[in-house]
Amino acid sequence: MSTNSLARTEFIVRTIARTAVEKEQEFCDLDAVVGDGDFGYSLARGFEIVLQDWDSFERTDIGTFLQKVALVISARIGGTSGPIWGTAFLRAAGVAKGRQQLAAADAVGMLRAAIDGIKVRGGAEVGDKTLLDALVPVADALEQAAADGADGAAAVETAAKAARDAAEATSSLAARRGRASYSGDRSIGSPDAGAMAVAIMLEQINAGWPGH
Amino acid sequence: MSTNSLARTEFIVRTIARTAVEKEQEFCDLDAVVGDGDFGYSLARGFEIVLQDWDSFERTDIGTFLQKVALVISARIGGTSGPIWGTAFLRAAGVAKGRQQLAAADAVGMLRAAIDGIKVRGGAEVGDKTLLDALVPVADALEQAAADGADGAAAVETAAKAARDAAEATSSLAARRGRASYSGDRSIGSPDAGAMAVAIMLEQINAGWPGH
Amino acid sequence: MKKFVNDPKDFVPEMLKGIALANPDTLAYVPEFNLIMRKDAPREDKVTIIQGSGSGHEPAHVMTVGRGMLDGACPGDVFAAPPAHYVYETAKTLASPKGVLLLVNNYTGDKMAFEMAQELAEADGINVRTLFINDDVAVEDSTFTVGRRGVAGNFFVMKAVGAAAEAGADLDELVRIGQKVNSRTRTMGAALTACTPPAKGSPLFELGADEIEMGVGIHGEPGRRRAPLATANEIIDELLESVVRDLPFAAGDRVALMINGLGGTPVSELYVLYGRAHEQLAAREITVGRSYVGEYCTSLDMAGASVTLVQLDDEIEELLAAPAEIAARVF
Amino acid sequence: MKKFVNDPKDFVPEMLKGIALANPDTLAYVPEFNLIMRKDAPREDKVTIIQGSGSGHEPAHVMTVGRGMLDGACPGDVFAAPPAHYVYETAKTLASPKGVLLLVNNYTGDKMAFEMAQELAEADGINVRTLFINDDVAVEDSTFTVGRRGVAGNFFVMKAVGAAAEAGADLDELVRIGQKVNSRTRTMGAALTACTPPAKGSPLFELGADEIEMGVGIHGEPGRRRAPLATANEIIDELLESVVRDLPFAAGDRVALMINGLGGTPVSELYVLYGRAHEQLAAREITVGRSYVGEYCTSLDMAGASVTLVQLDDEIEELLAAPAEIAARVF
Ligand SMILES: Nc1ncnc2c1ncn2[C@@H]1O[C@H](COP(=O)(O)OP(=O)(O)O)[C@@H](O)[C@H]1O
Ligand SMILES: Nc1ncnc2c1ncn2[C@@H]1O[C@H](COP(=O)(O)OP(=O)(O)O)[C@@H](O)[C@H]1O
Ligand SMILES: [Mg+2]
Ligand SMILES: [Mg+2]
Ligand SMILES: [Mg+2]
Ligand SMILES: [Mg+2]
Repeated sequence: MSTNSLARTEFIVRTIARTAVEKEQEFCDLDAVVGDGDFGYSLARGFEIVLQDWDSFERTDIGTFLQKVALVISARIGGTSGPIWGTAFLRAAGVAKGRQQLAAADAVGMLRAAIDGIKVRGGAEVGDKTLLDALVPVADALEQAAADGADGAAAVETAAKAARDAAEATSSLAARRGRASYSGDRSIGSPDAGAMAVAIMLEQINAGWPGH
Repeated sequence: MSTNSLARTEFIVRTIARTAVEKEQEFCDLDAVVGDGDFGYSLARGFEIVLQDWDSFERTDIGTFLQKVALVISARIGGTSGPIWGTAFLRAAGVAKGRQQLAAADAVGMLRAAIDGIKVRGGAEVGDKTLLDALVPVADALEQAAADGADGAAAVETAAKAARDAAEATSSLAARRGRASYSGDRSIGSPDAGAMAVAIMLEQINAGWPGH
Repeated sequence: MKKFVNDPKDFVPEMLKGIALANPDTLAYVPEFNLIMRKDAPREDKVTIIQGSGSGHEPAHVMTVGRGMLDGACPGDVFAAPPAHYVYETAKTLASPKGVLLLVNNYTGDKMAFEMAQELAEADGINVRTLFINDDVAVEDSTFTVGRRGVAGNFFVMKAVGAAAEAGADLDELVRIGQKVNSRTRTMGAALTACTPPAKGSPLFELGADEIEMGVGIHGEPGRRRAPLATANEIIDELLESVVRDLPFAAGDRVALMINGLGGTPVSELYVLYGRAHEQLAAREITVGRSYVGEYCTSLDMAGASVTLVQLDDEIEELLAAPAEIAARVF
Repeated sequence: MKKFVNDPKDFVPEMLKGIALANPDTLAYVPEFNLIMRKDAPREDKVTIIQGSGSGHEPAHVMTVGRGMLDGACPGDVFAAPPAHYVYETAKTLASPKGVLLLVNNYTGDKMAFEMAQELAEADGINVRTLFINDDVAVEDSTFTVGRRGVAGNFFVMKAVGAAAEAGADLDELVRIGQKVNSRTRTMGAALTACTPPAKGSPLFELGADEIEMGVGIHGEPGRRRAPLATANEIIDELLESVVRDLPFAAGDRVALMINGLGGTPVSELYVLYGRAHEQLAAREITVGRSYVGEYCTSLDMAGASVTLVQLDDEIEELLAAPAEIAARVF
């Protein structure tokens, strides 16, 4: 069973942040189809500060590190994404509080906590065409991989595939939360921007994973 | 030598009025090149009232008739054209005051009076790229025709040709009066809207002239 | 993109700086959290009123800070709710012993940011109440949607609670008044063109040369239907009919009537719409007690307009008539 | 054409009707000559102030009728001076024993109409004076042109003489004040897009996607040059430089600074321009005493803006600061 050190957490967070900054335009375009086209812009304005302040974050334990990242996200990202992503990181930080090492099960627990936080914060459920529709399949895939005794690299690869499939499947859904919900049935036919971002970030994590 | 009765004056005024109404769009387009595109609109709003009120104008003599027309023009046409055309008709009316019949020389006198009125009102001279650049050649042509003893039909035909040539020649001038003057040298290359209107009106008068 | 813009990332801060420079006697600017505030806020004898929301709706809300309206506005970027942190810092900076009222247009992002800010501020011992505004009749309310949007009608809530707060009303009273005004206010808008956010640089949605969007949201969200381009009278009649039916407004009612421009429509056209709406209301025996024609809540450079009706009573009419001094003025 | 318009021929009368309906207590509408007038005009104790000009520049001038500004405005159709007859009838209707002041933006059509009207009114024994406004620095004055145009700076002349008239100044005094303000006022504008007159139905001139017109007139007349699209700072810097150089304005001056929207530009962008202009003036040691940001004199739906500077002295500043009550208000 693989363990997640602070270094591994840093790698994951940095990959998420870099992807948000590099794919700003692509994420905006995804949001423009039925949303208001600012999703990439909002994410990038927060995650570029995460990268900029990277060395200054306290790293006494994994939870503290994630909490510092969560604060930057909450403070700097506007729109729907600020509270959603900020809450997600904060809840994950809570699970990792005081920990120096994390088992695969802990990683799943952190993701589940993040998902619950998102649900409480935004009132959305799976099927409402939000990033939850990609995150929940990722959590399921990681849990299954842990149960199967897969190593980290294998687990991440399955998770990335699950995220991509699930994100693309949101095309068939009608949005019921967020700005896209005003489009009603007009939102059917294009994938959710948030879910696609989750898939692309997981693919980047998978691509950079040590041992690939 | 031909004589101009009230009936002939009515024919000329009605042709001018009808042309203004029918060619509204064309006159606007001419004004849009370097002006503000409302010349046809302004003329039509006045001359349509002239046609509408046609039967009500007092006709004790030619001067009175023209004066009533001039009042409608002044009252209903805005922009530069209201004062210019109103003054022109008023001055022509002054020359025809109390008259039941007009000789060819009288017609030339009326046109010269109208031209003088326009010059005083707007401060323009020949060569400033205004309707004066068509009107003065028309007056010259009519005067020459009268001196040559030409009949009305022949005189009008020469006048129409002179107007057309002169109007088209305004293309080479830079506007120095009216809204087009702000374009400076940019106004070179397209004819003046007012001069073109004069030419088109004279062509219509020529086309409808009894005996053609 | 044909706009007066430098680096799009600086668009909102540069606008806010301009507002502060143009109103040196009355307003202050706190760049750290996009805050435009009254220079004399917070005041001990007056509940503090704060509104956030995304930018791009000016004069709402940064230009409606001043005596008789808001104490502060802390907008997010264009069409993005402010980070919760901005709202929290604003509430802390402007906290009054009489409490803080947060006005929030009902959108997912704004709602979450203001709820988080309220939690954080309450943890600091600040007395905070939040009021949601949702006057847009274009969106059907149901458990499967996020509910109706707050649009131009938010002006009336701001104006009424602003006047009451100035007169010394306490927080409970302001919540009562705000809820009452909101419950009697209805709006619907139509877009003739799409708007172009500076950071995007191209129109936010596609609208054909002969198409309009009936019921558009103030961020360009779709409304009830795409319709063929129609005359001014046809468009305003449909908007007014939707608004009147919704409350419903009825013969004998006295109302405030607002024709709000969405940013790219000249005020001349707004008065054409106003005249027709006024006459149509008269035909229904609805009396216009107060009239509002101009830009109150825009959608960047979108050509379009919305119509708002408020069912007046003596209390509301008096609050709307009270004086206010804000940056959105002409002399 | 994407506009709120019915029959284009009814555009101006429908707008005027809307203005009257929205301001029933203060304004009256006389359809026969497009007149919007104060209900209490003419007054025996006050010089009457009238402005005409074409429509399409709203709020100028029909929405600036009211206490402290105009007594009446009798516009022509869109971008067309009113018929002389409208001005004459307006002068007769509003004639005061203290006299009538006609404010005229310096355009060929307006000049002729007001001169004819003055002749006619004087023949009726009315004491009439005419004041020409020509603040646009884009046009070089010479004997071969019709001279400089009156643009957004006309607001300051209206405001100053309006305040002075309200305070009882006589006709000579108003002419002196108006000439002084005009002589100290300079404006230049830039167009990002062309405007579309309702009757024409298509843009009045061609402007490429990457082109702007520097020095544009308020009817879309060409200015100094076609320039490539530039940043907000580059555009306002060039406009400001032209304006400052012209008078010239110099270190130590105290000025009113106006950023005027041409109709299609949102107020958010105007404040971006304002902030930059204010800072650039400060760098030249020119102090902004009064600020004006919004729409004062538009060109239908044109996207663009103009910058106006007025060299203040105590007299002008006091007149500009005096109260006024006009239709162009937000509450
Ligand atoms: N209520 C919600 N709960 C969870 N996620 C949501 C919710 N509403 C929207 N989202 C996600 O947020 C994304 C849009 O984010 P963003 O562009 O920042 O929002 P907005 O511009 O509408 O404020 C959507 O693609 C969706 O994945
Ligand atoms: N000062 C002037 N004197 C005589 N004619 C003029 C003068 N200025 C303009 N014109 C004529 O008027 C025409 C434009 O008329 P119109 O469109 O009504 O004017 P505007 O829209 O500029 O007020 C020009 O084509 C020109 O022939
Ligand atoms: Mg978005
Ligand atoms: Mg014209
Ligand atoms: Mg947004
Ligand atoms: Mg014109």
